[in-house]
Amino acid sequence: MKRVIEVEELTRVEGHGRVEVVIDGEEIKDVNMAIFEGPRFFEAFIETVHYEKVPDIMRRICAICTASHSLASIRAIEKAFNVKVTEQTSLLRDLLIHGEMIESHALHVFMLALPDYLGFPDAVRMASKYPKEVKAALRLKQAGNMVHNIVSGREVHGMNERVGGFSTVPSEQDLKQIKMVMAATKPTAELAVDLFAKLETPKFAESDNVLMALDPGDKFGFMGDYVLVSDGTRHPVENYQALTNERTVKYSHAKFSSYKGSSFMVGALPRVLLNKDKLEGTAAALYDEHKDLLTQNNTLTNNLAQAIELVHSVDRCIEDIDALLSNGLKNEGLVEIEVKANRGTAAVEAPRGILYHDYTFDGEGCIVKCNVITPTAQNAANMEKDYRAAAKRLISEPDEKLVNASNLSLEPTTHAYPARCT
Amino acid sequence: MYKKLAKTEFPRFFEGLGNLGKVYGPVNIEGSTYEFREVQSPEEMDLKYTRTMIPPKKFFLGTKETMYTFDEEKAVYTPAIGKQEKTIIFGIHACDIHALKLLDKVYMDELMDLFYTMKRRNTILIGISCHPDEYCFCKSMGTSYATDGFDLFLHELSDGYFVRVGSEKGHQIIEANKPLFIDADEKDVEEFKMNEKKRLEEFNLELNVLGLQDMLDLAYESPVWQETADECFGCGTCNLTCPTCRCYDVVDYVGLDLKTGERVRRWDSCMLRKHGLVAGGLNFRPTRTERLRNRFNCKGSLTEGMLNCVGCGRCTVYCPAEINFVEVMKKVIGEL
Amino acid sequence: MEEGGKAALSKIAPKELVLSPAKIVKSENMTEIEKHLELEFQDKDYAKGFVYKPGQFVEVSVMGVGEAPISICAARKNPDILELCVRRVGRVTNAIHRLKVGDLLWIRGPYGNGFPMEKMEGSNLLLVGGGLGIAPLRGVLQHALMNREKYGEILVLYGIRCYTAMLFRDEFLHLFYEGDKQNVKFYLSYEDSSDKACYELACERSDRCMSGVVTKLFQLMKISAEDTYAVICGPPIMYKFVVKELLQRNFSPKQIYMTLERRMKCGVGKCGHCIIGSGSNIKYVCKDGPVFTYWDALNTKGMI
Amino acid sequence: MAKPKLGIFSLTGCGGDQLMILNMENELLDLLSYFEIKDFQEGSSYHEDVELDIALVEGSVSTETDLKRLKEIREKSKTLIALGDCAIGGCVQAMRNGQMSMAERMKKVYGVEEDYYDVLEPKGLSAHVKVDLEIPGCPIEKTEIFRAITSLLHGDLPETIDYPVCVECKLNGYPCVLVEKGMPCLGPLTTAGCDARCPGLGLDCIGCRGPIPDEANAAAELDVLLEKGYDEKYIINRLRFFGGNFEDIQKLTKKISERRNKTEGNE
Ligand SMILES: Cc1cc2nc3c(=O)[nH]c(=O)nc-3n(C[C@H](O)[C@H](O)[C@H](O)COP(=O)(O)OP(=O)(O)OC[C@H]3O[C@@H](n4cnc5c(N)ncnc54)[C@H](O)[C@@H]3O)c2cc1C
Ligand code: SF4
Ligand code: SF4
Ligand code: SF4
Repeated sequence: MKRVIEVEELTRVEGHGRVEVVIDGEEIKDVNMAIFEGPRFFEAFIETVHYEKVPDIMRRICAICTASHSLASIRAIEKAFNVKVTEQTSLLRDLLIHGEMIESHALHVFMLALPDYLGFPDAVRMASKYPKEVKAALRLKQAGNMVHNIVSGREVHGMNERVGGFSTVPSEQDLKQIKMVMAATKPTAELAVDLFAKLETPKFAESDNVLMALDPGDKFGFMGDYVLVSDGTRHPVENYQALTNERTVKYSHAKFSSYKGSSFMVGALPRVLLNKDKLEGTAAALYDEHKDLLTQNNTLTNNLAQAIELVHSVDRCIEDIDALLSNGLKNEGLVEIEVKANRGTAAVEAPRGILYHDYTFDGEGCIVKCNVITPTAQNAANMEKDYRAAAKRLISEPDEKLVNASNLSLEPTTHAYPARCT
Repeated sequence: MYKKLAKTEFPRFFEGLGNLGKVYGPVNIEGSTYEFREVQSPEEMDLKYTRTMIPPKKFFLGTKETMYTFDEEKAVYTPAIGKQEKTIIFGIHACDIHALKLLDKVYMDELMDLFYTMKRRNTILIGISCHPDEYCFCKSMGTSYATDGFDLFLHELSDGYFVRVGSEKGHQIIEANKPLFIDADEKDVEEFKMNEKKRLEEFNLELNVLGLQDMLDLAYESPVWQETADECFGCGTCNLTCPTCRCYDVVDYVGLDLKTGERVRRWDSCMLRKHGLVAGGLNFRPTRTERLRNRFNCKGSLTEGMLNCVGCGRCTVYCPAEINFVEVMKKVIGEL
Repeated sequence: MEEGGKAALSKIAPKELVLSPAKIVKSENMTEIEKHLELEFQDKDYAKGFVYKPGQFVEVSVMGVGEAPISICAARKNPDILELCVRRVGRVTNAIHRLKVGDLLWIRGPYGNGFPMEKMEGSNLLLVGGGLGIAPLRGVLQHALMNREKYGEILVLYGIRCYTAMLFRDEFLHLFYEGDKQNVKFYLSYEDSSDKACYELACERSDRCMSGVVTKLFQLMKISAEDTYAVICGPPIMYKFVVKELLQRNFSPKQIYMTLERRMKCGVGKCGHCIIGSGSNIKYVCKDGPVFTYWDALNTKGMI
Repeated sequence: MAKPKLGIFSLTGCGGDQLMILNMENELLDLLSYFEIKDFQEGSSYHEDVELDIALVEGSVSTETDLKRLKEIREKSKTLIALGDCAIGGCVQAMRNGQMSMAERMKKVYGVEEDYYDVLEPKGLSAHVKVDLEIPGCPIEKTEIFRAITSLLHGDLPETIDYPVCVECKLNGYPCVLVEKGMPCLGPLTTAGCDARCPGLGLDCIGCRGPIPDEANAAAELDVLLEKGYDEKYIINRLRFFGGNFEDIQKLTKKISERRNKTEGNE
């Protein structure tokens, strides 16, 4: 008997996706995960645009990781033109990306993933039973947004971070306020770790995972020029094409990636597992406490990894601000830029994983060629693999609950990875 | 009444003003953009400024100000008159003083506007002498010198300020700071006169306003409006930076509880499309051409005997399309 | 604010600018889009001081929505009561329509110059109204009827689209039939020639009612321009045509009064929206008008 | 009184407008409590296919699937509100409309033929269905969506803004970056409502709230920027970032490329 389990529209994800599992008797015939978010062709229309405005367009690829796109774009341009930014700029950028991580993870962990486990369709309805927790989560999310607002100019598609620096330096007072709010909401981040450590993580989506994450240098972080792979190799980001091997599939608008012929995973879990030694303070302690729960092959433990990153990012925001304040804020303006015909590639860890921007410019500083590889494209094949594993479990252990609500197994799988970034 | 304030005494005089209220003075923001901002010390100000981008009308007719708060449950509108702060505007130019005199007529004479009046009454105006740049044409508008409408007026001398007292309030300030002021002697008066004479010669830009109203009337169908409107953005900058423009819009906002809220007024501009729009979609000035013509006609007209333009040059300086007010008027008159 | 402050405030605030609550005591749907409201001032002292003439208007506030200028549509009979006729066209007017008897509106005014009722005493009156324009003219009519001896013959020309669009239907039909007893001639024109009810009226009184635009009614009536004042209110395009008819009948520009509409926020000559004219003839419709003579229109570009 | 039924939908875009709703951390729970939420793809798995009082739709119509969904939403909704630039003028993905065919775009990005996917030239909602209210922005502003929702709950549509960013620059007293620094600011053409964020940070407005319909004087902007030394290609690209679907800007592009072809032909 042929059966099709289909989730028409994945919800509580950014963007549109659909999963279709075709089962014939005991056998899984086909698993298709389609991202049918309409394609927007950024790589095509950005051609001829002057570098200065490129990040302004490219950050609009995705709202939830707008700062990641922005910074990947800016860093690719700076690499092409050999721009060195000041320490203050680096610190502000670091602050921004941690802010984004907080905003995005808080949204994701509490509002998108948690309702699955507690049996609610959404956080608003969850709030009727857990008002305190939901409000605390919103405040944590707001703390992340506050960083966006102050450093970048607004919550989504900010504009203040530029090629060569920041247009306007935030005021001391504003930074102090972020610091205060971060300190106040840290317990909520810790609560996230606690919650996901206590929740029983289903094992139905377990299968081999290849992991990839950026090498952040000495400290756990989200920017770097090398990619670490769980097979022990390390590659410069410029080699991203060999790492990702994008291909087009007919049923999905997102491209699918593979590494040495296999699917791979990017995101919080790969980051935490590949860079665990670089975690510090509370985050390091929490990692040690729960490290047995974080298993490379169970994608669903990604939520716990996100929670640990939340704690880390809250601490790092405070640290960055302390460094900024002790150096004294200066109105530095933007670094002078000399354009030349050249190519630049950069990667940033977006909340969902590695994000590559690769540009080639002409002598006037206008784009000749552009390539962007998003975490979703990299994860898409891996998600299919997980869905396949989940579906298999579904057939072999016909748990009533699982069968009745086919969603139940597919949803957490989805929310382990929040899709998006086509 | 005339007095003299020595340069050396100026800092003390300025400090003393702080006791009377919040002091606002011209501060350089960027390039040629100045603004009246709260200042603690004379060093923060640039008293040689030409003009602020936003005119002093902002102190009395807030750019965005709450007029009333309302509460549906209690069924009341409460006028939003907060604590009235004493304000000193330091370093206002003659043209802006004239503009305020005009606004005072509109807002305080007939059916006095409460919000404007309360703030205006709590304000001390201290004028300062200035030099024209290539955009100033206040001389032509008869507003390059103020004989009243201020409390004190400082004219720069080589070693201090020649001070004119314009009101009782001004007189009180002098009295309170008696030791700082001396009587102006003959030399000072001579210098003051000389400076004023020299200043008049510095004006390069002139506009003949005799019969301007008829000229505007006769130019009603002139192609100049269309030509100018083709270049114009209809952005409203000219109105918003004009010290005599006073159009405002009113909007009500309701809060999260859907029961309380506020009625806000904010500056409006006759260059904006909605200015003449009424319900049902009829617009009495649907095109930019008509709106532009209306603006020039309004500026060229008289309000209780005063021209609605004081020649400060702001609308030309800050127009992103570089539309030149005097040039357009000269085209209207037929001089260009 | 402390009490003392409030007291001081009420002393310096002109009463015309105070928002005064008024309760809806009667609300009648006259047509699909027009409502007749009777409001009762809650503050009796305020009501006592609220003296107005036909042609003046008030600013009406609906809490949480906004404010709109509305003509007073009746003569001042009972000082506590204010009559308005509101057409539903936008935010505020829609909100007014949603309100019920017992709800509150806030009023300030009265504003504008109004019609020169005293100056017109001793003369005949020719009222020409189109659509909602009849609302302010109703005040003139009522005033003249209340002071019947002071005015000569009263001619009313009222143009409507169709029968169901007729405002104050009972009142006006009464005048249509019985007006002559008070020396009032009431004429009616209707634009929708297929309207049955109007057609019947036209058959019944072909001397008083015909199909077409309001200017057609001039064919039916006789009038001498000498000692007659014409008073016009209607949609903007109506003015030119009515004026043309009047000029043909030797009305002088100063014998023709009309009331205008413009965007307004303050109603008292400050917010600037209702400005019209050019050169030295710049006017604020709210405070220099809304009633103007045709002479003003000749001198003020863009007035009609 | 029964709570109004609300649906929040998204078509092709970045998801930023729904996210802005989720970003109203302080008001979100209170605001949504006034409604029965029947659909909120980004925030909830709850879904009920019923008649809606209000549908908020973000994203552009860029695929046949989008179009189909939009028509379904329109069908079942009393009031349809377009959220954000994508839903109004197509936003950045409409940048090359009229300049680059869909086939070219497919070839460039996916290396595939035109009919591989069901793509359409990106358009706003009103190109396909009747829209009751448009709330501009990329992304929308919280204050604006807040005011829209409270107004709707109060029973009427909110005030709409059709004046340019320059107004807000002035109300805030921000120095004009065009006048002071010669930056290529699009503020004079762009629908205000953002409180002049970019000039407030010393940046030139890139027009992210879209040109003011039927009012933006693009030709004047071209002249002003040419005079300031920017070249035509630069200016046109810039006008197109958020204005690809606007008639005046398309006309201007055409005029310029024709002129260029002519002079090149003459050479
Ligand atoms: C002197 C005068 C007398 C009037 N008398 C009546 C009357 O008796 N009955 C009646 O139904 N209508 C009358 N109107 C028209 C009425 O004021 C408008 O229909 C009303 O303001 C529309 O407001 P709104 O909020 O419903 O519409 P929206 O289109 O939502 O308008 C928003 C705002 O714009 C302004 N505005 C819009 N249209 C007008 C307008 N025509 N005139 C002035 N301001 C406007 C108002 O401030 C209004 O609140 C009169 C107008 C004037 C100027
Ligand atoms: S400032 Fe210049 S461009 Fe703007 S409306 Fe005025 S004249 Fe037009
Ligand atoms: S900076 Fe831009 S938006 Fe602001 S006033 Fe100048 S041109 Fe207008
Ligand atoms: S200033 Fe322009 S680009 Fe910046 S937020 Fe506002 S509309 Fe968008």
